[in-house]
Amino acid sequence: MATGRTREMTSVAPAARDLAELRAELRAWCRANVPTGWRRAQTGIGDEEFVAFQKDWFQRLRRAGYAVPHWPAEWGGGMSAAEQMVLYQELAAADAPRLVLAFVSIHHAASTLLTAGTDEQRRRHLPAILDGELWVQGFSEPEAGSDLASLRTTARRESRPGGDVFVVNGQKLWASGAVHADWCLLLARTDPAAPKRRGISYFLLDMCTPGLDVRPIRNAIGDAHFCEIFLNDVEIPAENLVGPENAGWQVAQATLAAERGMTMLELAERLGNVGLRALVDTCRTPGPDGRRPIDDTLVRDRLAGFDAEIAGLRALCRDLVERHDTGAVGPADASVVKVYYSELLQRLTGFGAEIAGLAAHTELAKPASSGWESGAWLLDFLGSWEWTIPGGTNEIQRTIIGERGLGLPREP
Amino acid sequence: MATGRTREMTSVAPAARDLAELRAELRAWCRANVPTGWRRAQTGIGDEEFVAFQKDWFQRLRRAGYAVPHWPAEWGGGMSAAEQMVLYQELAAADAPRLVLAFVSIHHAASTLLTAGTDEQRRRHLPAILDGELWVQGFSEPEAGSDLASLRTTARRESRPGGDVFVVNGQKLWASGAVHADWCLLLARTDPAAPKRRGISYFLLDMCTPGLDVRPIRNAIGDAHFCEIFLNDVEIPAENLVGPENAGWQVAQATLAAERGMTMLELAERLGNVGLRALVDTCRTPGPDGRRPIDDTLVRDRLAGFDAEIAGLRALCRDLVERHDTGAVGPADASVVKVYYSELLQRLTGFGAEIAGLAAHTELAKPASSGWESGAWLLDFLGSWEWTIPGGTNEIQRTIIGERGLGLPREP
Amino acid sequence: MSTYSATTVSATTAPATGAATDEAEQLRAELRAVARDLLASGAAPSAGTPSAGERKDDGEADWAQLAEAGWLGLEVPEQLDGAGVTFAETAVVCQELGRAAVRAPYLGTAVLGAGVLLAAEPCAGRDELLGALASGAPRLAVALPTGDAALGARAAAVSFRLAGGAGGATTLDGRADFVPDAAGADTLLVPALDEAGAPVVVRLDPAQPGLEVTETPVLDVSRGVGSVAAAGAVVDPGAVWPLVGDGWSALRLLHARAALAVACDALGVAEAMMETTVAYVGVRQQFGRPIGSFQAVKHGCADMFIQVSVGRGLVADAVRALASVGQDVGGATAPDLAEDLAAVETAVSRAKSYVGAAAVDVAGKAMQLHGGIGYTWESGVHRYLKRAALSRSLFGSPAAHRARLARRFD
Amino acid sequence: MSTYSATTVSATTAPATGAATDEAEQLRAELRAVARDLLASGAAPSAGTPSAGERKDDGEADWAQLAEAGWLGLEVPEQLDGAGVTFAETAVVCQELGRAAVRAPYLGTAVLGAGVLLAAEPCAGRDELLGALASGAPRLAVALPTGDAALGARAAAVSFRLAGGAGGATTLDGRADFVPDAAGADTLLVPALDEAGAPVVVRLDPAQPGLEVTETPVLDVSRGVGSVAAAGAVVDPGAVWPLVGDGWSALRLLHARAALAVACDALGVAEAMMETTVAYVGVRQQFGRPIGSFQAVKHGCADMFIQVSVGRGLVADAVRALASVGQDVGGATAPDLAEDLAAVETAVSRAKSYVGAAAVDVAGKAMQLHGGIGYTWESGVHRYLKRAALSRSLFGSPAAHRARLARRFD
Repeated sequence: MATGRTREMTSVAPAARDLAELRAELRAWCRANVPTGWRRAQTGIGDEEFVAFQKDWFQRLRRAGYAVPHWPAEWGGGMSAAEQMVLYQELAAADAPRLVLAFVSIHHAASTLLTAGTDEQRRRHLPAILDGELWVQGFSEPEAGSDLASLRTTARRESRPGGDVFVVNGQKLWASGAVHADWCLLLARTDPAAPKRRGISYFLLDMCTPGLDVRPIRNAIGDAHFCEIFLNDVEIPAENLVGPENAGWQVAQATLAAERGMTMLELAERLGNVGLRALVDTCRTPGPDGRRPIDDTLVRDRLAGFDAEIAGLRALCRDLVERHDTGAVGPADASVVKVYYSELLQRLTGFGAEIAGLAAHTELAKPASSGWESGAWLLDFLGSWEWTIPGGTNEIQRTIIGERGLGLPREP
Repeated sequence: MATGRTREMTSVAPAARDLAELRAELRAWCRANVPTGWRRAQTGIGDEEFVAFQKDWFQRLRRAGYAVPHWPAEWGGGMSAAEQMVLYQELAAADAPRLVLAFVSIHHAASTLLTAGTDEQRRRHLPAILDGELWVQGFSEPEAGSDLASLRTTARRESRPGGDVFVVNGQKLWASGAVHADWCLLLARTDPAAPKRRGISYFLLDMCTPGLDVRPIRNAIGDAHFCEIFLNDVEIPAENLVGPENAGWQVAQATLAAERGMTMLELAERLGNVGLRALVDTCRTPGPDGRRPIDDTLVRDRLAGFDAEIAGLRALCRDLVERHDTGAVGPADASVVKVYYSELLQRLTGFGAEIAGLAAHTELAKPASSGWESGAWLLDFLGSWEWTIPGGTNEIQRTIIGERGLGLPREP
Repeated sequence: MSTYSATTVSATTAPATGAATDEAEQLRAELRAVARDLLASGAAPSAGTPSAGERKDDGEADWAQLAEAGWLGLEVPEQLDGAGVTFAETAVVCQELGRAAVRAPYLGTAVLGAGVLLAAEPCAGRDELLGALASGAPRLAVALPTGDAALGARAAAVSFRLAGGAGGATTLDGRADFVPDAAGADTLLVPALDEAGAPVVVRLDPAQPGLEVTETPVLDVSRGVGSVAAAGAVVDPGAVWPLVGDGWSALRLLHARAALAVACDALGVAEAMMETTVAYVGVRQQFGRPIGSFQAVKHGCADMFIQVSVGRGLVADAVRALASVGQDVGGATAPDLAEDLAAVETAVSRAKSYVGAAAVDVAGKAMQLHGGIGYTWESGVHRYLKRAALSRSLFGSPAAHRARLARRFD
Repeated sequence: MSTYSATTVSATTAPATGAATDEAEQLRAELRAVARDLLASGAAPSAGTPSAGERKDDGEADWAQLAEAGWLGLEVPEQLDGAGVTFAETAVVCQELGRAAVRAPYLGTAVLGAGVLLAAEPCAGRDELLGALASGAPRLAVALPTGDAALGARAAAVSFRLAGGAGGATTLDGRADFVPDAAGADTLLVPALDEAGAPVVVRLDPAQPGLEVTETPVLDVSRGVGSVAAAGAVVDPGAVWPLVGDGWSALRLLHARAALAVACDALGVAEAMMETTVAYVGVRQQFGRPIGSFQAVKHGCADMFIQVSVGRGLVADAVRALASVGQDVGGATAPDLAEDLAAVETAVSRAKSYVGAAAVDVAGKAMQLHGGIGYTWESGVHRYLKRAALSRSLFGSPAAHRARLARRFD
C-alpha cells in the first residue's frame, strides 16, 4: 500500500512530469484503497453504518495526504491547483466514495476559519476537523431561502460574568447533516435596525449547547440528511464570533465561495466517469424485448450529446479552477458552472430514467457515499433538484449571470 | 365549376349532415378553383404579379361566398363557426393560396368597423373591402413595440371651415403592406396629458392624404412587406374617428382580438396539412449519400413528435373557436395559442432546415401567397420570428398567461 | 349514497345529437366535480399540504367509497347493474385519481378488468363478474404486457399461451410484468392465445397452482404493480372466454384503453402540479414580494399552463375517438373497424407520448418553483413526480408511441 | 504593415514549457485583439449597426489587408515565408471572421489550402504554392466532400478518383459540392485516390477542360461555396502530390481541421450575437425601463452566456488537440498517431456538434430579444443566423458528428 509522500509545497505550478508521477501514485493508491464493491455495500444501509464508513474513508484519505489537499501546507494540505485536479480526476476515475459527511467541515468551515477566523479558532478547530469533527451550515431559514439576507434568527449580546455571550433565538432550515454535527456555522441578526445585509453576524456554535433542538426532514428521495434546527435562548460565547460584529454577510460570501471551483471540478469528473459509464451501461442493457437501447440512433444521439456536454462541463470547471488560481475569476463564472452542471445532471439522470424505463422504478435505494449519478436513475433524477434549488436557485443564478456577468441593469 | 350556394344563415349550429355537405361542396370547389402549381408560379415573382394574383384569388373566393365567411350575413358573410372550421380545413387540405394581401382588410378593418364603427363608416368601407379596398394597420412605432401604449404619434384637433380635422404628426413602424394600402387603421395620441392608455384615439386614414410618406423596410428574409409611415401634418376629418375621442385603446383591443381564433385555426390547419406534408417529403428525400432521413429513428421520433404537437395545436384552436362561439374565451387563451403555435412553427421549420442540410441553403426564394411552411425551410425558419415577435412578443404573452390566465401577481 | 349511479346517467345513452352531447358533457362535468370533492376530502392526500403526512403514506383510497360513488361500473351495461356509459366517463375518474395521486385498484378493475370483460363474448361467468363490478366486490387485474414491445409486432400484445396438456387438461404459460394492481387482485384475467392462435381471455384464481403473482415494489407508492407468471397452470375450460370478433381488434382496443387511461392519470397529475404551484408562488414571499411576480417564475407557470392545455386537447381527442369506437369492436356493423382502430391508436399515441413527457416536465417544474419546500418529502411533490414518471413508462414510453406514430409516414 | 509576421511569433515555436505556453497564449490574445480591430474597422460590416447597409451587402473583406496582417501564412513554415505557428493561431482568425461575419476566401486558402499543402510531401510545386500563400496571391479551394457522409466510411472522405487514360494520360473524375471558396479560386487542390487507391492531392487550374467549377448561391451571402466536378480532366503528373504517411491520416486531419475551423467561425458568430444583444437590451426601453432589466430577457442573455462559455471550452479543447498533433501526422515519430487522431476527432466532433447547434440558438435568441428591429434586414442579425445555419451543416451536421462520437460507446 502506498502512503502519502512528503512533497515540496510551493505555489509554482508543478512540471508536467511531476503531475504524471502524482497520477501514477494516485492510481496505485486507489487500486489498493478504494473499497471494492462499496456501492452495493452502501445501498440500503442505516445511518450508523454510513457514518462509520465515511469516517473510515476520511481517515484513509487523510493518512495518504488526500483528504484536505486544498488547505495550506501548514495545516495538512498544500497541493497546487494542478495537483488537486489530478487528485480529483483520479478519485473519480477510480470511482472512489465521496466525502459526503465531512464536506461542510473541510470546505465551508475550513474556508471560514482560514479567511476570517482568529488564530485561536483555527488552532482549536482545523486539527479537530482532521480528527473527525463535523460541521453543519446554519444559514437558511423558512422565510429566508434564496433571499438569504432576510433571515430572522436573532442574536442578542448580553453580559455574563465569564464574558459576553450572544443569546440566539430562531429557526434554521436545510441544515445538511445537523444530526451528526459537532459544530455549526451560524448566521444570525445582531442589529435588527440595520439594512438587511448590514446587521448579520457569523458565529461558531457548539451543537451541545443547551436550547438546541435538531429535527431531520425527509427529502424527496426519502433521505433525512436535511434538518431543521430550533434555537431557543441558545448562548454563544462572544469569542465564537467570526469577523466583526454585523459583518457576517461578507464572511458568509467567502464561505459560500468555497462550494465552488475545485468541488465543482470533482462533481464534473464524477459525472464524466461513473455517471457516463453508468448511462452507457444502462443503454447497453437489453430491454424486456431483448433489444439494446444503444442500437437505436435516437439513443446514440442523446448519449453522444451528453458526452459532448460533459466534456464542455469539464472544460468549464478546469477553466474555473485555473482562474481561481490566477485570481481571474469573473463575478458570474461560478453561477455559470452551477446552472450548467445542475441542468445537465437533471437532463442526464432524467434520460437515464427514461431509458431504464419501468425497471428504473424498482430501484428503491441508492448507495450512500455516492454522488448524484448512482445509476438508480429515478432517484438520481429526483436528487438532481438538490442542485437546481439550494445555494440560490437557478433562477437566481441566471439573474446573477445577467447582472454581474453581463452587466445588465437590475430590476428597478 | 361549383358556385357559392345560398345558405340559411342562422346562429344555430348546423347539423353534422349539413357540415358533411359543405365539406363535399368545398372539396369540389377547391379542385376546380385552386390554381395548380401556384407555389412554383409564385416563387421569385415581382410585387405587381403578387398583388394581381392575390386580388384575383380574393374575388374568386368572394364569388363563391368564401372570402369573408366570418362577417355578418348582411354584409356578405354569415357562416357559423362550425362551418368556418370546415372551410379553413378544406382550404388548407387543398393547399389553397392564403389571403395575404387582404388580411388586415377583412379581419382588423372589418372587425373595427363592425364593433366600433358608425353605420356610415361601415356602408362606406365594408362593400369597398369586398371590391378590393386594402387596409394597413398603423399601430406600432419605433419606441412603441411591445409597449404599444407608449406611442408618441400625435393628433391635434383643429377647426376648419368644412368641419373639425385632426392634424397628425409622427412615425409608424411595421405597417405590413402599407405600400399597397388604400386606408390605414391609425392610433394616435389626442390627449398628451392623460395616462398612457387614456389619451389615444383611433382613426381611419385615407392613404392618399397629403403629408404621408411610406417607405418599405426589408425584413430578415428579404421581403419588404413591412413599412415605415411618416406622418407630417396629415389632416384626418373628424368623422373618421372611430369610437369616442381618447377611447382608441379599447377600440384597438377589439381590433387585435380579430387576429385570434379562426385565423389561428387556419394557420394550424395549414401547418398540419402542407407544413407536415412538406416536412415528411423532406425527410423522404434521399441525401447526397442516398440515405433517406426518415429511415433514421432519430428523424422518425422528431417527425412523430411534430405530428402529435400539431394535433395538439389543432385541438387548442378548435377549442378556442368553440369558446369564441359560446363567449367562454379565457383571458389568456389566445396568448396560449400564439405562444404554442409560434414556437412549434419555429421548431418545425428549424428541424426542416436541419434535415434538408446544405441543400436548404440554396432555396433563395419562397413562394408568395404561401404561409410560413413553404418547404424552403431556412427562409421559413427565419420567417418564424414574424410570429414570436409581433403583436406582443412571446415574453409579453407569457406574462399575460401568468397574470390574466393564472392570476399571478403583477410586477410591483 | 351513489353520486353517479346508473339512473343518473342513463340519459346519455340517447342518440348522439348536439343536444345530447352537451348533456353528456354536462354530466361529465358533474362527475368531475363530485370526484374532485370526494378525493380531496377523504380518499386521498393532497399535494402541498404538510398534513398529508398524517394519512397513510401510500394514499390508499377508500374503495367502498369509490364503489358507492358509482365509478366502478361506469361502462357496465345497465342490465348488469352498471351505468352503461362510455370510456369518456371512465377517463374523467382516471384523471381525477391522478390529480389526487390516489392509490386504488381502479386501473386493474374498472379500466382494464371491465374493458377485457366487455370485449369478451357474453357468457355466464363473464356476465356474473361484470354484474358484480359496480359493487366493488371483485378486485381484478389484467395481465397485459405493459412495456414498449407491446406497441410493436401484433403477437407482442399478448404474452400468455394456452396449450393442451397430456391428460387433456389445458394449461397456461407466460409472464407479464408491471401488471397494474396484480398483487391485490382476487381474480386474474389473462389475455392469451389459444391453441389455434386466437386471442382469448382466461379467468384465474391468483392463488392456484402454477400461477405466481408477486408485488413489485416501485418508487411510486401510490400505485401497485406486480408480475404474473404462469407455468403449466391448469385452466378450467369454462373460464376461457373468446373475445368478440377475431379477438385481435379487441386486444388492440384494450391496449389503447390502457395507454389512454394512464395518459388521463398523467394529465391529472400535471393539472394538480400546475395548480398547487400557482397557489404556492402567489403567496410565497422572497425579496419582499410574492415569487410569482418574478418573470422567471411566472413564465415557468405559463409554460405549465401551455403544456396542460395542449395535453387536455390531445387527451380529449383520444377519449372521443376511443369512446366512439367503443362497443362496436365485435359487431358485424363495423366495416370501417380497421380504419377506426388506426385512428384510435394514432390519437392515443399522440396523447400518451405528449402527456407522458409533459407531466414529468410539469411536476419537475413544480418541484423547482416550490424551492426547498418542494424537495421535502412532506410537500408531496415527489409523489407526483414519481407517479408521472411511472405513467410515462407504463403501457408505452413516449418514444415507443412516437415510433408507432411514425409508421404512418412510411 | 504586418501586424502578425513570422518574426513576431517565432518565439512560440520554442518547446512547450509552461512559460512558453503562456507566451503563446499572450500572442494569440494579441492576434485576437488586432483581428477584432481590423475587421471591425474596415474589413467587415458589424452587426446591429444600421449603417452596415452602406457597405457591400455581402461584407467582403479586404483580402490584401488580411495578407498584410500576416494571417494567410500562419502555419506555413518560416523558411517558406510563413509565420510557422500552429492551427491555434488560424483558429483565432476563423473565430474573428465569424464574429465579424466577413466574407473572405480564408477557409479555402489559409485553412484548407494551407492544410492540404502542409499534408503533402514537400516538392517544388507544393513548396512554391506554400511560399506564395502569405502574400495573398493564390486563392485556393480544396475539393473535399463537405456533407455528413464524409464522417462515415473511410472512402467517403474523398470523392475524386484518378485513372490511367488510353494515351497514358492520367485523368480525374469526381464531384464535390458546397466547396468553400470554389468559384473565386485560381488554383484548385483536389484530394483524390490514385490508381493504387492511395490518397493524393492534385493541383488543377479551375479553367481547364474536363473541370467545371460553379458558384452555388446560398442564403448566407457572407460565404462563397461552389461545386467542383471533374469528368476525365487530364492531370499533369507533376501536379499529383502524395500525402505524408499513408495519406489517410493526413486526410482525416484535414477533415478535422475543416470542421473545427467552421466551429470556430460559429463560435465567433455566437459571441457577436451575445454581445450585440446584451448591448441592445441594456439600452432599449419599453414599459419605462431597459428591457434587459426584465428577467425573461436577462435570463435569455444568461443562457447565451452559458452556451458561449461551454462552446469556448469545447473549441479550446479541440484546437489544443489538433494543434498538438499538427505536423506530426506524417512523421515516423508518431507511434500513437491512431490514438491521437481518434482523440482529435472526438474533440472536434464534440465542439462542432455543440457549437454548430448553439450558434443557431444564440443567433435566434438574438433575433427574438432584438424584437422587431432584429427582424429587419438592416439590423444584420439575419446575416448571423444564416451564417450560423450554414456552419451547422458544413463539414458535418451536429447529428452526424454525434453519430461519430457514439461509435466510441459500441
